[in-house]
Amino acid sequence: MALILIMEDLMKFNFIKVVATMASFMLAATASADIKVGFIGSLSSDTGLSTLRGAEIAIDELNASGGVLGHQIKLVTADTRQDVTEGVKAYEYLAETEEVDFIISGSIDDVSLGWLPRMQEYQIPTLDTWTSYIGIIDMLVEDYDSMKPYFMNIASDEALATLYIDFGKDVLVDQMGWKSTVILQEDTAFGGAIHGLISQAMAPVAGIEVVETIVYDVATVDFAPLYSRAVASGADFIYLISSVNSQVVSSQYVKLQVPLGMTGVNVAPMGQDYWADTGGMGGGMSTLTPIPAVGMKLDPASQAFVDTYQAKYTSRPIVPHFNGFNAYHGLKQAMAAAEEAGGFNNTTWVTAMEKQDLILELDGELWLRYGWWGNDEIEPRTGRKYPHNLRFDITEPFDDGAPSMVVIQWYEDGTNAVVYPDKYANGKFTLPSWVKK
Amino acid sequence: MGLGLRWYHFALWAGFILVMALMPEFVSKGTLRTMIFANFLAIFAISWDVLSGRTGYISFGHPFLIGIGAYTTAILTKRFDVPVEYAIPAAIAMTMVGGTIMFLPALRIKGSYFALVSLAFMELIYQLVQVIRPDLTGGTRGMSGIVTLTRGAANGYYLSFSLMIIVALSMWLLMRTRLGTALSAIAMNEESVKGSGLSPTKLKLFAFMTSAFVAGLGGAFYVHYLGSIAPRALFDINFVFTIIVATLIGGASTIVGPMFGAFFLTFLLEYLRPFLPGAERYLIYGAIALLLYMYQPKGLYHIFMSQLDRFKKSGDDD
Amino acid sequence: MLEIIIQGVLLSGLYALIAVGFTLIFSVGRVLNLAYGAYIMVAGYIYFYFSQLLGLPPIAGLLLAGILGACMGLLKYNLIVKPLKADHIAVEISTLILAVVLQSAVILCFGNSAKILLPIIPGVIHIGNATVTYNVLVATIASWLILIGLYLFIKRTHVGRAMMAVSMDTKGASISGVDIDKINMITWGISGFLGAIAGVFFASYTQLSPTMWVAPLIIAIAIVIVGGIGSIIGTLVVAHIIGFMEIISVALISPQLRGVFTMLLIILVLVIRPKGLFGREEL
Amino acid sequence: MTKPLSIKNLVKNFGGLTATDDISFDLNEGQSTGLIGPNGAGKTTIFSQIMGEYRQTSGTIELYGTEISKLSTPARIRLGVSRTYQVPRPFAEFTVLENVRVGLMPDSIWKMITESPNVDREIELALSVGFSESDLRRTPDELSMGDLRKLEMARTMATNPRIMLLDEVFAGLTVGEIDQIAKLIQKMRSENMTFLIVSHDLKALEPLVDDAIAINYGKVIAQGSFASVISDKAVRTSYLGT
Repeated sequence: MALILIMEDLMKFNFIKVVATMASFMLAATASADIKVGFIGSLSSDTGLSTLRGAEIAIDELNASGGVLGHQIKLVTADTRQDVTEGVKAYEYLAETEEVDFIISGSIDDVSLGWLPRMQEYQIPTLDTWTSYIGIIDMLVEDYDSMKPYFMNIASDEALATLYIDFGKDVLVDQMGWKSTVILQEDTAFGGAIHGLISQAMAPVAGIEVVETIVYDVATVDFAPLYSRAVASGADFIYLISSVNSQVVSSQYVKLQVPLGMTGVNVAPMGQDYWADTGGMGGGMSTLTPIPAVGMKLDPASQAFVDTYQAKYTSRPIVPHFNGFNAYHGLKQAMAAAEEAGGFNNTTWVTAMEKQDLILELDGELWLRYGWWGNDEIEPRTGRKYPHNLRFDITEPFDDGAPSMVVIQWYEDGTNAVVYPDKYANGKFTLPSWVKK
Repeated sequence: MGLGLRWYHFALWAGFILVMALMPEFVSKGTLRTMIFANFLAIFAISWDVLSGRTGYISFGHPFLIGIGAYTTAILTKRFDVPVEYAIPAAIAMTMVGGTIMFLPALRIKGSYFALVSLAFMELIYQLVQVIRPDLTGGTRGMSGIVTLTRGAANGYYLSFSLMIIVALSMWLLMRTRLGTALSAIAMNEESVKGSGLSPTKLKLFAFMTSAFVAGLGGAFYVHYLGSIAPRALFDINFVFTIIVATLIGGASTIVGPMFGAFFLTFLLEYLRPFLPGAERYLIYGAIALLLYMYQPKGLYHIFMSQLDRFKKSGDDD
Repeated sequence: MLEIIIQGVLLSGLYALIAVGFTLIFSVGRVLNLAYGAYIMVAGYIYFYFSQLLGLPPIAGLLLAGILGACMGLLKYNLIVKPLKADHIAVEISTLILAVVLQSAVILCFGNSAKILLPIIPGVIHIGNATVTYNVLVATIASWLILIGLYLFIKRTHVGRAMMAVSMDTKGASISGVDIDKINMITWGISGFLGAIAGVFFASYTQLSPTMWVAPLIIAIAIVIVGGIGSIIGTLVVAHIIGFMEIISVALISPQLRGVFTMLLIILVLVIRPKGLFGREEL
Repeated sequence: MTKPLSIKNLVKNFGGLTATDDISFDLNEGQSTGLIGPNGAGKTTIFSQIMGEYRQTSGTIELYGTEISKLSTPARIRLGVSRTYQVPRPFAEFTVLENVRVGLMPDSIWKMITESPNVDREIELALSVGFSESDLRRTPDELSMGDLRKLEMARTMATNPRIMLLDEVFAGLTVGEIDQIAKLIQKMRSENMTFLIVSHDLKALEPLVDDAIAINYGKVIAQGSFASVISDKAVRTSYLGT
């Protein structure tokens, strides 16, 4: 008997607490009837901040012109720390605590892959602006129904690689006269994926022989032995694939004055802050980059976005990365789709989103395009489908869409320019001064 | 069995289970999701505590064990289509093999040295997972699209809570037997345990096996909850940090302590999120953990119990 | 072959410098300072702030980093180690927490993205096939000078001998009138200073990033464990074993397995010879 | 009739140092023997070898006719030998009763889990070495040196030995406490316990032993009745300094 009384006492005590907690949550949930947009990404990385700020500016502009569906838009953020588990928690937080209507993501590949099962579960419209992993587009091809709220408005890996092989043929082989390469690849998922695409296509199509592949650990401190090994391989140039510690790889290349040309996929030089980050130890570096890239001329709408950005934010990144543009334009498209569909219901919204098509012109020519591949449309050169992937164009004269990527180069004086393809080029591909031609 | 059980033990546990079981009725889904992570963290913390809190063999590499469990079941279900009901027991068995490997150095070394070897184990498996058979482990990217056992916050909550409470209750009962006393005795003076006629090797092996069992169980269900696995998120010094701090903040060498610590830390982190979305959160979180630990290394459980004692003493002058 | 030797010597010199401050604390205070890697990181950022952002001369930046590093060491000793005295495990755990806190603090102040320190002295020389930057050369020479200086300090000065006495037998030293607390303070100060200098060189070798503290910590742990507690000679020898192992694995075997050999070495040595290859020598 | 303990040609080298050098002696059932010698003579090393804490370099040790050199310490304890330590080694965070409980445990995980602690026996043992009821819940940091030695005795007795090796049981004790321990030893002698006792306090030792063995530099220098050993010339010069 005493036991029951005590239990009742305990229960009463806990009930009060539970009720209090419950009340506070209900208050939080019902406080506003705004449209809620959730940001998922790393709040302390340049990529994460680019997406976040792109979204913030788009939301400011939309709110100033009356919001969407008659409501103001509110942005909530969830930090992933570029950690897969934190990413899952962040997605759950946005979905279940904040109950957002739409999610915009500046997540890296692995983090997106981590939360994708949650996206499939909640069916919240989600726009990815950074990850370009083709495997996610494959998931859409295989299982459209559960993946359909997902959109990726950056050209996926394979399209990047295809155009890049053209660069190899047009510039590296025809212009530079290079015939063989040594691949220096970081041991990450990203590195593995790019390596697969380059090594299988580079040799047959562009006619460049891969002499050796050196895979290195991302915690590598000293690159001197790696560069020695690359030079010893006898190849004409180094093909670098680096994302995690690419400042180190680049700056050691400069510090050691490695006597061999180097190009490739190198993530750090894709941002305008690269020069400051390396303290100037980054000249001569070139890389493939999604667009709009540093050094690239911009259409008026995108230029206006950059101007607003620079007026609003003083901290790094000083210029948004490509995903900042994707977030800015993409979020506006997502809200326009919601307006057309009358909300974020995943069938009608998805249909409306699929129809969004923004063509940005410069000097009367198509310059950038934010549109989608049709669900059953086959891209002629790669021969495959790209549902919910950005509509890119990988053949000159790029009149159906923007190119999937451009190649940019940093010069030793700290300036940068696009060097490929010709339509977008405003500089030339050159070797650093210490490399003998 | 001489567990020294009293009626209020049953009452407290029953009350706790009842309140927790009713939780989905009262709190939001988001809070439930947070509780799921707290439940898993509690399982990991209990596993760590059985080994390190009890016997004093501090493991800085506990994700080594958790990761073996998680990877085994992930590989079996994803690559070989083994049903979960076989994959999870296999994962637990593999984790116990891993526990045996980790136990071998404990035959010869202890203290800081053992802690460092366990850290080396974690670093080693972190590097090996990426290099050896990436077609199976998914290499650096890890794996996603692993079968999940539940859908929805409430179901995930019930599953994780059931697991946690089963682990907690059985460990609680086990540690109330003389075995618990013997394991604690190892931390105090291994030589005297031997001098009392008990084989420390046998006891340590048991502690490692139990810890590995719980870690494997937790790791396996965790990966089937997350649906994805990546080496960088798992074999990470920050993960070690969370497990150890949860145990110590709550109170090592108790069962309620690690449970409480896990909930405290998880909720601290989640409740800071709306106010401090970025890196500040981890600064505050770490600073609170450090201050609490410096103030009372024995943890919140100890603070609570000593307050209770003082209250009792002033009450009946005993 | 020549380049392997050159690169091995250079990297090993840096590793020895990284490990020596950690060794000091382990032998005198008998605790593992798991925040040691965080010293290295914070010192790198301090140097970056003063010399690269504010434009002070490199030598001033280096000194400031060293002084602040010594202050961090003293603070840590007084605020964390002393209150938790006897309990080694508690010190290890709290220094681990501190490392994570410092990591968050750095992210907060400088962001997540990696930064490159300018070489303290720019330029390169070519020796055979190997290219050596003056920066690395200076780091290695400085590391050797510091190690020799430290060795002489411990052997020749009164304070150094007192440190040695404490490292061999705390109780004995205390009975013979050594002020243990003072010696500990000095040791933590010196260790902080050395860690900071090592941090600047390490960062100028690689990069600055909020997670960079794990790698040097593991190197320091490996060297101290394999070398045996508190032997400067042992530290130097093992730094070369590990440095050369890394260079050889990168140049000849597989760059991916760089860290695997180091971990295997730690485990093997601890299991087979728990006292380290060089046992417990004098400091 | 096998001897409880029979040591033959025991040698232990530590590096270049020979700690015990060809030591041989037997103990008889129910006999109490003093083991005397100056500091560093090798007394404690003999204990450690009997218990298996050090493995002897050569020689044999038999317990009731069983050669035990290859057995672990717990296995030797199961055969009926147990020791105390010169510096008591209690479990620092346990109460007196819990300390005794560890000694009483069977070396079987299954039995530890399934069987209840025998609290009555724990109390009986603790009281028998002279603890009072109020001491039972104290922890070692609240105990005097004398209490710690009593605790050491109780935990040793808890392993149910037939041979007890006592190492400096009187060091640091008050006269009253010495008396108490002596009475306890006498009581156990009357119950046919075999003792091997190391003590510097010869006066306290004398009434407790039948025989004595004197060692120096790891060698037996005299053996026989207590009186004959302490009057031996070699013993007097090496040990008593006269």
